Amino acid sequence: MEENNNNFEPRIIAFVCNWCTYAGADLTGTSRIKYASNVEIVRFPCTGRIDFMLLLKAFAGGSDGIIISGCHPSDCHYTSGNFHARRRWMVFRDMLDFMGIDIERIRWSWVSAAEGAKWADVVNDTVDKIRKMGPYTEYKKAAMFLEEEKICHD
Amino acid sequence: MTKITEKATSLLSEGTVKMIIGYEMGTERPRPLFCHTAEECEKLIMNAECKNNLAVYLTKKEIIGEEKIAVIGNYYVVKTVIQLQRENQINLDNLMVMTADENGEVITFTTIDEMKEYTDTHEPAPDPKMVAALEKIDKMSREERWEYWKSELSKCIRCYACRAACPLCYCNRCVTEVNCPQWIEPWAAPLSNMEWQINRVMHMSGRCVGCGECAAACPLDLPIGLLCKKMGMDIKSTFGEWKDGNVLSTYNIGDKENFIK
Amino acid sequence: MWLQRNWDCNVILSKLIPYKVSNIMSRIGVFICHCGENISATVDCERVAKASSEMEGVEFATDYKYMCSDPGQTLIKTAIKEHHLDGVVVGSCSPRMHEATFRRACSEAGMNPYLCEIANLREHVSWVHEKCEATTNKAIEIVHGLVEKVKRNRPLDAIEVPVTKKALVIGGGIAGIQASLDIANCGQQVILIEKGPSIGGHMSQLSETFPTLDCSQCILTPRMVEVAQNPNITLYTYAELEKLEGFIGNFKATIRLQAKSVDDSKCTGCGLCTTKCPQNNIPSEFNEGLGTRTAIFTPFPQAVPNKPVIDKEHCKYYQKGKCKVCQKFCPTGAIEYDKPDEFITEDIGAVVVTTGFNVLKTEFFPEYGYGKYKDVINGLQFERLASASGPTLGEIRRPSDGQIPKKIVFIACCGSRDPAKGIPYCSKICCMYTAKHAMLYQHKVHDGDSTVFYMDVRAGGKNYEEFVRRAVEEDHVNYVRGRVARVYEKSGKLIVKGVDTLMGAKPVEIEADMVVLATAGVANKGAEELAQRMHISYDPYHFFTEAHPKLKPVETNTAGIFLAGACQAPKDIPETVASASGAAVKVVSLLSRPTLIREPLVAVVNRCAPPLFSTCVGCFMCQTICPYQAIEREEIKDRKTGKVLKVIARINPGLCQGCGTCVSFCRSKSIDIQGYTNEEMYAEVTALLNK
Amino acid sequence: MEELIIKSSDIKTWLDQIIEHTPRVIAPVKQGEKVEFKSIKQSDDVDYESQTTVSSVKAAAFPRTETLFAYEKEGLNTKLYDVAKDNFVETVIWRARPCDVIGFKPLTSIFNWDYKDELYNRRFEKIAIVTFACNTADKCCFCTSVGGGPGNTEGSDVMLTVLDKENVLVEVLTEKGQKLVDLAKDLFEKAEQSIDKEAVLAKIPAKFTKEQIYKNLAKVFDNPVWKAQSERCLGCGACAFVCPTCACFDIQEDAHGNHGRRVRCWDSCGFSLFTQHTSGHNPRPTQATRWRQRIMHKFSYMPDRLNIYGCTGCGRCSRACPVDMNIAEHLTSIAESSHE
Repeated sequence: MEENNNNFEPRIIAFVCNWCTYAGADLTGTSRIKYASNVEIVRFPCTGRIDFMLLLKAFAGGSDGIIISGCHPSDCHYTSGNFHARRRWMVFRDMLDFMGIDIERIRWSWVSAAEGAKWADVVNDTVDKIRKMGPYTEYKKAAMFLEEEKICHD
Repeated sequence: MTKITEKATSLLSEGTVKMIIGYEMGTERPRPLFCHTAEECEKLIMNAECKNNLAVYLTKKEIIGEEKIAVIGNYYVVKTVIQLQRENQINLDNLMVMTADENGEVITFTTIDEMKEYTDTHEPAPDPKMVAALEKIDKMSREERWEYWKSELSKCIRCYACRAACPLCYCNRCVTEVNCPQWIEPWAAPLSNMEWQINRVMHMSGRCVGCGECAAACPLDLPIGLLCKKMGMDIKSTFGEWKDGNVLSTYNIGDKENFIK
Repeated sequence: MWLQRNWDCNVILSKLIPYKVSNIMSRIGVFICHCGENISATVDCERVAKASSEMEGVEFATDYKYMCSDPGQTLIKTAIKEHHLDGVVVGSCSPRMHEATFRRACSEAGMNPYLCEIANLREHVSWVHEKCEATTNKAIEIVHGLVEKVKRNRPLDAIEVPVTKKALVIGGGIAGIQASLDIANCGQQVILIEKGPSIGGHMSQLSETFPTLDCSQCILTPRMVEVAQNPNITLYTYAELEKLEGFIGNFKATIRLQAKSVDDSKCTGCGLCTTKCPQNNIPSEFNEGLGTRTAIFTPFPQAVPNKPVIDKEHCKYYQKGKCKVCQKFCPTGAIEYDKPDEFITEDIGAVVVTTGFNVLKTEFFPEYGYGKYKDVINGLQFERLASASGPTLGEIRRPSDGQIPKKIVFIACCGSRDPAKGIPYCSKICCMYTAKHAMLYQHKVHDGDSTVFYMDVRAGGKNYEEFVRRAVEEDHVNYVRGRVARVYEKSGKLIVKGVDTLMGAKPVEIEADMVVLATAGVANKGAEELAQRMHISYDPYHFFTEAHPKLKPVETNTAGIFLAGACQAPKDIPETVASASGAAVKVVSLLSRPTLIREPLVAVVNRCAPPLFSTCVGCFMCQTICPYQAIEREEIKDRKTGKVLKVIARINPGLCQGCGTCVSFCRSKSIDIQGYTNEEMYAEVTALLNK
Repeated sequence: MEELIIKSSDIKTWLDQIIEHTPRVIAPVKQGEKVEFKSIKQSDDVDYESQTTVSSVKAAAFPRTETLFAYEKEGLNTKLYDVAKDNFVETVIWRARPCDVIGFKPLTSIFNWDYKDELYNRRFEKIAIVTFACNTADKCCFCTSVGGGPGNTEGSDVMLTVLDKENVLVEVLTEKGQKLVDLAKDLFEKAEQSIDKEAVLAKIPAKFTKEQIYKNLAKVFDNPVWKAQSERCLGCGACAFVCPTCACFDIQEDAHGNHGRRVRCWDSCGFSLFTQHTSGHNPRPTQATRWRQRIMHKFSYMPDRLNIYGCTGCGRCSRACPVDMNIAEHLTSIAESSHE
């Protein structure tokens, strides 16, 4: 389990909407554009559906980085899901940053169904960046608390 | 007889209301008081030390019952009533909202607009201690902030006094009580404590009236009030003044999105 | 080992307990497709299948060359039956490709189709990664995530919604007429409402139509009569949509019937009243202000219905309380002054919006003197001048002095394609009608001289380019490529100052007798409010937006509401009619079904035992988040006393489109969305990270 | 056993010795405005000013969250792991208060009532307690009303009483205590025969007796007094979590795919969910019934079943309560009532 920083391969979870980014990533495939395999895609109906807690669960579960992507503004299949999501992320990001959670590890993006190449770029960029940042151990460590049991209240 | 007592006594004896929620002096500081009879009104007080946000009781059916009641609360009680009304949680036909000015004169509100006008013009000055604490955190690096919050929130025993004292945490079932899936681990541990606070603050975003009762209720004095305060400031600077109280269920096509690349 | 180190556990209670969970909890089948070599060339499909078989809850796992082929589907069906599977994960191409195929296969084998999930191993793995161990590992992890999700999937039943077999068409222009007739001719009921006193729309104002130059009214009026006579069509003129509630198949429309002050049932349409009305100097809307009408009027002789209405704004009686001339002369006593507006509600299954467009008016072009000079007119006004039924009976005469203009200038793109004017789009119809206008002018004024200033001539369409060429070559219309800077009057002439860019931006000055502006086509006034009333979306120019610009050109984002004609964007007649027929087909196919079957991927507010009833507290903050107004209030009442015990949110499954924004917004997690439940998504995300 | 005297200036040296020889020393530490028990690494960290800590010291033997066992799946087999109980370390609790220490008695009774709770017992047997008698008390203290007192030695291994600025009385009460004293023998000298420590202790007049409460509780189960007393109660768990005798816990699953563990964590009868059934029925549907349970449990059910009272009079619940539910005040009214 000990990560060796020299050849560290980040694990990244991508939260994407069904109509734009998932389809965009399909297009990346049909266009046979290669990208880093560190990312795993979870399909949601809309970015508005993505619960902020899922992001934290991904970090706690061992994800080193997160990609969130959906339809460009005004392109939402459901008219306004991405607008609501955007606003939620604005508040959430500020909150996380204030609490010292590393928001640089979360990549927000709009990738349309036509932007297969952009999807590959987003993934490659993020993987490069997270690879440089190293594993996100502090969050995972906080998830392990037994050491805390040995003492009383600290 | 103080004016509050006078007013309360007449309301009860005339049968205008069934109960009055106000403040009385407690062991060390004022505490909530429930007056059912005119005699109990003798104990009613109102001063700067009356901090409890009495609006927390207005969503408790078992306390307020079905009949008309009155609440004599502080500034934040009035502000909370406005928000509770927006959120369909209270029936203003069955509720009299009052406060008192520094001379002990009772101010009675009959409409939400009156309350809005009052809250708009009487906002208390921000607590300098809190401002200083926020400035201190702002100066920290991200890693320092993480360590700070981790160590502070590790102390949390998850008694949920912050939730219980918050008048806007009125859910029948809190997200911490959902176990399919277990969004937030219900036991006290550094990460689950942090996640609980993140949830609490996210759920308060745009709704929080800033009474600071969450922090005041914390038996361990954890700086959780800073989280709400900071969130409130961020929302104010991004979305403007506290107006509709529902920042997260509305949007603006022009919301800034410089973080989305 | 890892547990020991991290969690301070060191005594192994029992060394190894053989404990096969799969037999107890779930029986999932995993099917890995090679897709020929598309997947197997980079992913070790056998290893994926083997690893899957060891996942908790997986009863059966295999790989096969082509899962989507008949034998592949049979393999799945057989496995479902033989192994009593209660969930299936197919590792194959994108779910956008074959999800429906595999779900159908599962359904045919007796399994609920929503217990089948697709792991995208082709578009998201084999086609985008190199062949290596990490790629296969990724495939295994994706399958694992979906195995955990599918374990929590619940069987779902398609939603059935009843359908009211009646359509509402809003707007009685050619689009509305066409859509109404097409729907009615398929045997369905139609309610057609028109804001004005007659149907016909802009097309009834046109003189002749491009590219055939046949008379507009001659082809339109028979259709208008057909509408009036069709037993399946109920026509309400002078009527507007007040409110639209409900959802696809089950709308409730409230229609305001503006008081006409004339009882249609008594009026014979003799027209005597219109000849007697003393208020006879009102600019006629039908003639675009170039003619006049009376206060009690029918807009044009062939109007349908051909019965007058009183324009209250101009009627002497309504304004001053004295007159009643029409009532005096009416032989049937049809005039009724005191009747108020009426409201009717109709149950509707589908709506077609055909509210049309307008052209930009005067104030917009101060540089061209429109509004200042009587002889600077717009295209629609020219149509009236050229029309045999128009104020000049088809002769081209100047509005100012009735003289026949000898020199005429047409200016194309007035406003259109001009971001500075706020209209960056092309109005599409102007090039063609300007050519037509020039041609008509040349036909009527043989010694006339016509010039067209244009930016580009856009004549895409059947016989369109030929039509423009004819104007230039046969009718000798002078086409000048360039913009006009100014139009001003000088000694009775309109001086048109422009440039000819094909001659090296040479200044051109023409002393014209008349100037016709091809002003931009714009959305109708009030389009925005109407869209909001119906909860359909519109673009920045207030044209209504279609659900998909290519593949759903007549649908809106609100199911059951369709669009046709120029309310979407400027369109010419053939295009308008085509879209109207298209929308009509959509409506008919909707109304011809006994019930509507919808995917059950909708949000649901939880319910539980009393005294809680639901964990929803009824804050209704989710209402503003729903793009479909699908969140309603539901009162939970005491069965005996009828007392309201709790008010909670309810999501109308007919309206919900399943975006799930409310789900992640709800603080108490009282809303969940079928097919993407909190439990399912949580399990998938955590499983991706925990092998 | 033995009464000794130590100079107050030598206490630090003694504690240093204890810290050096004990893997874990827990003592009150000031954090911001509040004082809490913490594991300390140096004697300077100890706070000697405070009356009591916010939380009781029960967490030393009954942590707020602890693992019961863990499991791991390997292929189709599952491995179970027990908690490494042998790794529980020797612990000294320093500057506990008599009301803290006496709390371990009811806790031990609860954890050995029908089931011997090994985790608690194994942790508790490793604990030695150095108590400081109370020279002062605050408005919330009422130990004397429930049978305790500012100098009560029950449960302590060593009790220290500050006699004056220089001298501190050391009562060595158990063998464990003797061992602690032996770590720095030279610092202690024999005390004179007649030291009256009561003279320096805080004076806390008794407001009622626990027997009175027990007697009266038998008559008030359906009395409106519970509603009246609990009206302002917010239903949080602060009182239970800081209480030295509250032992209710919840058992939870910490599952992570192929591995996980079962976890025990504190719970509180003040939460409405505490007694909520799956059916939706809640036998304690209101805060009044939950408040009644809290009082009844401590003053009626525990004496009945375990022959011990569940309150040490430390007053922590009253100090922690966000709405000043002063338990002594409420108990006094029950004791004084004649609800016949």
